[in-house]
Amino acid sequence: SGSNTAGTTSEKHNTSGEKDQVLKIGYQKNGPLVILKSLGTLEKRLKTEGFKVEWKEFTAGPALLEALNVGSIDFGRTGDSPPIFAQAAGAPFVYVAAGKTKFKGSAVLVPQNSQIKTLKDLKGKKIGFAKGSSSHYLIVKALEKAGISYDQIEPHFLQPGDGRVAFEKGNIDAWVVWDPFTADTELNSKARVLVNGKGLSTDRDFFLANNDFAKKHRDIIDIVLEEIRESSEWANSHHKELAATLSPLLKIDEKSLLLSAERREYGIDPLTDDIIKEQQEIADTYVKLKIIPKKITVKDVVDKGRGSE
Amino acid sequence: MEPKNGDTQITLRNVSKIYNNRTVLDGINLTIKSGEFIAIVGKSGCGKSTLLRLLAGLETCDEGSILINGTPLKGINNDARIMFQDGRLLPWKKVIDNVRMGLKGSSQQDSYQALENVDLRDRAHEWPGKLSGGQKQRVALARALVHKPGVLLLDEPLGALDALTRLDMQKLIEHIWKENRYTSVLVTHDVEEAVAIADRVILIENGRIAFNKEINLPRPRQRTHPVFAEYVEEILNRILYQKSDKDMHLIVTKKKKRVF
Amino acid sequence: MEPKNGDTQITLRNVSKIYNNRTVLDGINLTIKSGEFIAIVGKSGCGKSTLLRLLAGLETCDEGSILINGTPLKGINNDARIMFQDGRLLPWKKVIDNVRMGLKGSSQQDSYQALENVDLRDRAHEWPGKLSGGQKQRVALARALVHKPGVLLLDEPLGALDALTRLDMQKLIEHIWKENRYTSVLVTHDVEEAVAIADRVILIENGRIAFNKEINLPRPRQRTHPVFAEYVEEILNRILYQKSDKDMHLIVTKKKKRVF
Amino acid sequence: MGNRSRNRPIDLLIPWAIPFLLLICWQLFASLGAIPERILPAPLDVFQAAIELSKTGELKDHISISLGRAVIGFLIGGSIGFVLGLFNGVSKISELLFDTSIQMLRTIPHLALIPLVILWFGIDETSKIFIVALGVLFPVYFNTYHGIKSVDKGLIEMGKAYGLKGFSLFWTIIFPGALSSILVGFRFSLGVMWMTLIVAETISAHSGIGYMAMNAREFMQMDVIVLAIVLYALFGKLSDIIARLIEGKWLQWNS
Amino acid sequence: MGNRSRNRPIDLLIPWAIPFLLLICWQLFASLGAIPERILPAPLDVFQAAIELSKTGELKDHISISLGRAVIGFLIGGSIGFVLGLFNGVSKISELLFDTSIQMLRTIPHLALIPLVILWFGIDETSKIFIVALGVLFPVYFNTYHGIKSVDKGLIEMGKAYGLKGFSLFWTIIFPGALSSILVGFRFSLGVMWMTLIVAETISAHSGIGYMAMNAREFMQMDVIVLAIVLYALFGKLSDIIARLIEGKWLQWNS
Ligand SMILES: Nc1ncnc2c1ncn2[C@@H]1O[C@H](COP(=O)(O)OP(=O)(O)OP(=O)(O)O)[C@@H](O)[C@H]1O
Ligand SMILES: Nc1ncnc2c1ncn2[C@@H]1O[C@H](COP(=O)(O)OP(=O)(O)OP(=O)(O)O)[C@@H](O)[C@H]1O
Ligand SMILES: [Mg+2]
Ligand SMILES: [Mg+2]
Repeated sequence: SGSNTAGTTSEKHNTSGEKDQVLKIGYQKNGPLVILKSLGTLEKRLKTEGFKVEWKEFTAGPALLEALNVGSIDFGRTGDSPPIFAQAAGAPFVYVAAGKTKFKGSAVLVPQNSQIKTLKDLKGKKIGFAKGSSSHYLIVKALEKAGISYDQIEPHFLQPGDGRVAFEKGNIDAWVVWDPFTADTELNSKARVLVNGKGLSTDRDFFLANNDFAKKHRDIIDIVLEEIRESSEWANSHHKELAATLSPLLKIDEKSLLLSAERREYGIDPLTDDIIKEQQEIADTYVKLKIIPKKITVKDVVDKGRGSE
Repeated sequence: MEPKNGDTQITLRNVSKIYNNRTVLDGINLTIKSGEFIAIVGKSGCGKSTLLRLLAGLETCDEGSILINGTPLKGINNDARIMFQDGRLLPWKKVIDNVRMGLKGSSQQDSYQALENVDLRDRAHEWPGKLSGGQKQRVALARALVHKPGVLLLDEPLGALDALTRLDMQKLIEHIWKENRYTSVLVTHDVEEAVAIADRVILIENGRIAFNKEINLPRPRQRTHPVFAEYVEEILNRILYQKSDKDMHLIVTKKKKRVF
Repeated sequence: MEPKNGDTQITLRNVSKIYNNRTVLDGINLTIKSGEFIAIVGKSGCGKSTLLRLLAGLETCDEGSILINGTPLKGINNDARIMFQDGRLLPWKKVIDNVRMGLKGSSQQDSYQALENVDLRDRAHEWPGKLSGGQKQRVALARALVHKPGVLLLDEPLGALDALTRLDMQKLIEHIWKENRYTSVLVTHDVEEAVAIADRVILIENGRIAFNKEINLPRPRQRTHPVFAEYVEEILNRILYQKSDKDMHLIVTKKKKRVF
Repeated sequence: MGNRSRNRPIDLLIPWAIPFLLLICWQLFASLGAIPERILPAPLDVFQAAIELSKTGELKDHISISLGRAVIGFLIGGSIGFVLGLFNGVSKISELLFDTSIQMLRTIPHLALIPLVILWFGIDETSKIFIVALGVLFPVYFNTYHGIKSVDKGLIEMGKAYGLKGFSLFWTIIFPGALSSILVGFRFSLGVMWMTLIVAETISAHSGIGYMAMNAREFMQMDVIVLAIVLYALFGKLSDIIARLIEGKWLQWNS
Repeated sequence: MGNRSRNRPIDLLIPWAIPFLLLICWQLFASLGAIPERILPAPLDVFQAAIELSKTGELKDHISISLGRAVIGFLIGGSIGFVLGLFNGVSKISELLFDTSIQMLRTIPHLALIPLVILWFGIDETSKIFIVALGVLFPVYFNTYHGIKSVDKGLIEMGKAYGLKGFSLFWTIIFPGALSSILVGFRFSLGVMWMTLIVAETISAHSGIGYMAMNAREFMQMDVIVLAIVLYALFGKLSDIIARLIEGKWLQWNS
């Protein structure tokens, strides 16, 4: 796909001497990169390579990819769906690594005293989720498993914050969302997990890089991935500390964060064929649902050197 | 409230009006009998318009009070209609609608007749903005006259009119007043006009009533009548050569500073 | 461009002005000599203001042309200053700033002197909105006179003034004209005023010049002079009792319809 | 302004010169490859997208649903804004009581209000209409209020002196005097009406051009985004034409 | 309006009666448990949140960063809007050429523009300032244009007849005549300035009250959302006070 736009900033800096090079990383507040950011180890590592790190915060995956598309950032992480849309739109990026599965934290929630006991009861109900998010895929899979067609529910597209209000107000009968929102809702809002992602979706993160940057600075990306791996190890072994660091950032109580940390493993997986196949399945589902207009091949945008690792 | 005709007596008791330390009216005492026609003359800026605005209830007295048939006036004087010095036609209403404005249940005919009276029947359906200065003034006059108020207040209604039209309008005002006998106050700079129409001519000077002249002439008044000319001369002299020494002094010193 | 004084001759050649099918001026031919003082009289709505606006270049002739020293006038007449019938003071400028408006490099003193001349020196720093009708008119007059234009156009400059102030202002206008000798056109309803100031009095009737009277009186003119009274009477009679039979007829038929 | 110039056909065309020129340049640059299609699609591509969306009837649905929301929201918000502006313009007490509160509410972005709107009105049509109404309310309020405040005091005084009171005073003098300003508010709010729809249609919407735009943004369909922008622009012009027609009719005396 | 009434101390208090009453009711209902705290926190909780955010200096940072963006955007957008309004108000040709284009641009929601804005200006400060400037531009343009159009024709004529031309005509007559309307645009755009910030600060921001609000919305921190709303309201009032002071100074003749 199109690679005619340069990773503007970094390229500019390339020509003007090593010292000035900048790595722009897009992150979301509730992702693994925020851990790396708060540990501050990456900056130290890259300084020796003559790179400065600029962290750019995004509220949502699509917004992050928007920036990746025009070359405003070089590297970032999102959930599983945004890269599919971006590929459909022809954005110049590559997958460089996958995160660990986090299906335990993604769930279909219903109020504690709800009449909905099984997936089958979702028929005809109002279900809230963010359009084109991992939750969207999860609910499609869940309905598939229960033998309900997508037309038999009443979907309501809501971003997590709005969905929470609608859920608590009873405007929707069920809500599909991811951690730490799941944990927070479970613990604080009398919600019950109807089903989580187990057996339905692996719900991985993906690490993405600008096409040109990935080609030019293979070594830098290696360093970043390594740092992510290390920070993930720290996170996996320091749940309490992690919750304490994130709590003021996300303004979510430590209990919920602890719960979500405990049912999730941080880390990096190489882009194996299985993972790529999973991702392809998601893409095909979106084609079927007419969320993206044409079929795409995920393999095309996997960073070649890494895909076979 | 239907205005009552010809039975409104106005009494000003020690009325003063002060604008930012400038005493414009200074203890005016005056009784206007029911159905009387009064003309007010005086130098530019002496407080004639202010007096009319007080009578219409558009300003409040700073001292003293105005009694309408014995009751003190508070707020707008609903029984009065005032023709403003600056016309104040509504630019967004056609001429005829300006005349009709505020008329209750009155027939169309009345307002067309009023326009006819001021010779502007054929301009009824034009915008006021397209009229000449004198035409605007006549529309405002028609608007004031079409109401049948208890008190009619006219602030230089004929200032922008030529001699011929002016005579016609004077006759019109007198005629309508005779028919309805409302208490009327006319501010004018034309002493002849004052003598031709009014029962009494009042001169305001330094915020006070300096001169108060009853006109004892039969109506319709003939301008050629020798007594008419006498009245005019007397009043004009009083205005032009102010009797008070203090004023005389003031004027002389002021004039010294002028270039001519 | 510095206005040139006293050397502007104006020629109107067959000038017509039509507003929506209403012919207001109908083939006017007139020459105003350089430095001449002309007074224009006529019935309300006869086209006096329109004529002045044409001379100022604020309207364009529908037919004919206006020549200033032989060159046809196009657009605004930069050499002329007009005093509008409706004053047109800027409400957001203090009185003195209104007078000063448009003066280039002229000293403060000039505009204060102009205010002094119209007896309003002490109101220099007030808003125009706080002035009485006649005071506003005098400010507008001061503003027109403080410029030294080639052509001075005055549209009823004294309509809202009392007899005394009016005399003063007439003297002022004449005085300043004498000093600067600009070509002047004065629209007025007061025939005495016209005769007192003007070299020539012109009557407009039915869109044409119906009457054109040279006033051969020495200046300063004495109102008590018997010839003065003769002039006034002649012009007044011409206005009041229009000679043309056609007009006579019109007026009579119109009057029939009136209520009085 | 006014009718005279509008009759000259050239004057009807000139205003479109700039949009048209831009369009041509844009197409030219795109055809020459100076603007990568992925980032900013060429006008013809946008046109193509429009045709495709029209074929399926999708575009018509989006527009008609948005139009419904827009009009209802406009009517509600416009009426409230007008009435508030009127009361605060006419009555000192009302002004003292309410003006500060309204000035405070005005600054609150709709995006920040969404959680509260969902809380109060749920996720259905009501909340969408509420947001449009809220957006429309303020410009109408503001210009009505200001228009009434700046009506010539002399004319109001005259009206009172001629026995006009209450409604007749309002209808004869205050309203016509304020009308030109009120119509400015009306014109402005017609634009705001379309603008707020996009926020409104982020609340669990399945259709509407705001939804279309935000959906396209999420899926990075630049052609649809640009199409939405073009649609908004056309709606803007349309609203403006309507507003000007009304102005032309009501403000004849001023021409 | 005007100075007379502003001197009475009671008149300074009355406008706050309604916001204050609402506050008390809200606190009351919340204390009584009628409003679940998770959904709509009580005023005291919001106050608490404010205190906490102030302690860390976070709130001050958010506000000062937003203020910087707001002011720069306002200056740029306001100037452009003013100049455009001025030219289109004064010159027929300019009006014919540009007015339609501006009316069309006006309706385009900023949210829909974000992809293009990122394309043109990246994700840094420039793009945020651009959006604020764009938001401020239109009300200023609109009211300037309308104000100039509705200046008394008689006064302009008078000015021309007295030899005023070009700049001096503008400065002496057109500008003061349009000023009251221009100030309305100014007031309105001060509100819009804050409103658009929230959209601007959805573009990769780390700070600013718009960011604070949207971040809180994402994580459903209702107390912070409400705090942001209250801040917006206070800013709105503050802007209004500034605008009114300027109005009071410049429009003295009108009081
Ligand atoms: N803009 C206009 N549009 C249409 N008709 C107009 C316009 N201006 C003036 N008229 C008409 O032209 C005629 C002459 O008007 P003009 O103002 O010149 O009269 P005038 O002689 O100055 O009268 P007055 O003594 O009352 O001021 C009037 O009948 C008036 O209604
Ligand atoms: N609203 C006001 N504020 C301050 N001063 C005012 C106000 N209205 C009138 N004045 C002053 O009061 C005095 C009397 O004004 P008024 O209008 O009554 O005069 P007038 O006798 O009608 O004069 P004219 O014949 O010139 O119309 C004037 O000096 C005027 O400047
Ligand atoms: Mg007066
Ligand atoms: Mg005239």
